[in-house]
Amino acid sequence: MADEQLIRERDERLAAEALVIDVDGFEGPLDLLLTLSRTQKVDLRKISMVALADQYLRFVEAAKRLRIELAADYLVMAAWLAFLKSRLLLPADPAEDGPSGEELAAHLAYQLQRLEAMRKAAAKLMARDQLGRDFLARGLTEDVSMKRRVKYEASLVELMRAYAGVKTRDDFEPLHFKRDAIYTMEQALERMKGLIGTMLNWSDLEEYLPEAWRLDPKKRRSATASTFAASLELVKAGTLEIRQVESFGRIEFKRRG
Amino acid sequence: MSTETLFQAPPIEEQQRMVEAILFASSKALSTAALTARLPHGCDVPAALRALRQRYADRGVQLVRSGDEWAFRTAADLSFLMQKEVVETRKLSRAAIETLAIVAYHEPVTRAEIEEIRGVSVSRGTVDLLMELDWIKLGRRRQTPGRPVTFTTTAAFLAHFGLETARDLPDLKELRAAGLLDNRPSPGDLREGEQDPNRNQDDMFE
Amino acid sequence: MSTETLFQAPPIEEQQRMVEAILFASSKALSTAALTARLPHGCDVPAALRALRQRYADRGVQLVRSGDEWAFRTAADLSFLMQKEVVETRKLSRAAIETLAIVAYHEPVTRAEIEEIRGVSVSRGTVDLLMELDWIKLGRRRQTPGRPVTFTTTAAFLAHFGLETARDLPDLKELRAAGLLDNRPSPGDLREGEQDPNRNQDDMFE
Repeated sequence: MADEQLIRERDERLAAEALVIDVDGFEGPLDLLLTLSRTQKVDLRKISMVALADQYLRFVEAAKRLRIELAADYLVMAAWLAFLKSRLLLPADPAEDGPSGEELAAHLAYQLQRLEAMRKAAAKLMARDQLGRDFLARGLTEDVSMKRRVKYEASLVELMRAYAGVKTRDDFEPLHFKRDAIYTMEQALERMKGLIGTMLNWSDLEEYLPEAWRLDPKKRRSATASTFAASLELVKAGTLEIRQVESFGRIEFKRRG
Repeated sequence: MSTETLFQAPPIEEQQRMVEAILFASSKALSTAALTARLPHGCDVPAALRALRQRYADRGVQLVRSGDEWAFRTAADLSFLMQKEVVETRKLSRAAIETLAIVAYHEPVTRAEIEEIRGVSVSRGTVDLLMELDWIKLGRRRQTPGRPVTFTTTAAFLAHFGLETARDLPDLKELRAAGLLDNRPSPGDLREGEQDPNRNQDDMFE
Repeated sequence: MSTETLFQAPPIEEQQRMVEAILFASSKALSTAALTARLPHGCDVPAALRALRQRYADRGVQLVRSGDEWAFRTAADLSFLMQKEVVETRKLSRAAIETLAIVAYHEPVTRAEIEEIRGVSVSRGTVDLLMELDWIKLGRRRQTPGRPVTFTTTAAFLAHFGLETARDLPDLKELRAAGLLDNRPSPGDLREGEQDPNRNQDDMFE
């Protein structure tokens, strides 16, 4: 008796390992459960959920032993089945909320039946005569070209791809100001205020650009704009005079009074 | 008969010849509307189609219908002669085949429902591929929280598998009678833990 | 009858069906020899061709012979029906499809908004083309300074793309889930993309 028990367990373990080695062949825990349930050789409606849960847990055990990494959803299913099994075996606790073990088991059985039904339906669908294989469309189409008309074509997939493309450009190139190349007006104003005492004669705006901002054209442009804006600010405040002798000429300023 | 038109429609026999010519020249199935648009005013396209279908019923070429579209196709019993014309098509993955079947039997169906049935997330590219094959298309959004998009099959799907209407899917009646096409929600919310984090929660139990 | 063969040739009527199907599916005219090679042993191809030619004599398609090759062709008197079929299909330029997509997703949308989303100016030709195709139309003016015109999609747009409403279009999250948003450009690629010669080409086309 004990031997028989041992032999049966060994066989099941071997079967589980055979499955484990092929774990990549499964499309998720439900698929695996469906495969395991076939070994019970009964109608899916009569399947023993406790036995199925045991089979599944042994599978996960065997995978662990063989150090095969299972995706998280297989482990979640294992935990859920362990929970289901305990609900099915233990007497119902009237204080506990939620569906009964039987309800949960019935739903799982339904899911398995439904998956199997879809598998069979898919197989029957693919076994049908198919266009281009079993029956054929006209090979020699006659599109007499007399009147040429250009027709623009675009498919929905292309449309959605285009939108996705545009939006991805947005997502992955956020509006980035290259902060390091921007000399703010506040900075310029600060600097000008410090230097205002020295502006006794007309002098070129360019002379007041900070040293580090003169070479790189981008930095220079930003510094020039901010310095000019800051100087206007100071003109408005009445502390500076500004002039430009000719169009595009040099901008000069000096301290007022 | 009752409506008087400015132009006399061609005789019935002539209308049939015209429909025959147009459908013969096209490799794609054409809708009744498209045919009507190309025929002279006043033609009774459905009647012509019925007559033609009858006429070709046991010929080597047959007039087949898929959805509202019509096309001539070689008779399926002669497929053994056609090897030369057959174009080798890409083999679909199991995931794609199952997803297609689920859309066909459950349409309109959301992505979350497909995942619920298969017990695994729909891999990237599967839906994309089926849409590119023009076998599935977007349906109306589901009027549930999150308004998820739905998928349905196309006329090209029906045409490819030689189905007249979606009602002709294999075993449809049996599956429906067995309740296997119901949208049965899972009891309680215990299995929510299994959800793919990307999945829209609202889609789950519609 | 006279020749005894190991296998019985199919009945005459069946031979006609076979020739009919093969000629229908073939992409070119076929010689008697080629047909004979594809039929079961013992078939009388010339007889089948004669019978078929007779059968189709006053139909919309006819079995015609040129040299020793045979093919189905539209009856000459119906060739006028074929003229509408003549279309040269051209792909929409990238600029056009992007603009169309933006209108579909953001309608009603102004030209300035389209440009802001695309990050490129929208040429007049693009908008004109889309309006000519009857895929976009002018909407109400926006009640903002300048009262800019807006663009919306048309019923023809929905019909062409098989949508019931533009609101059925999947959003970004759904596009990503469908695998349509896979190719995330890295920041490096983006700069390249900006100088993508195709892109400029597309914009030039307008």
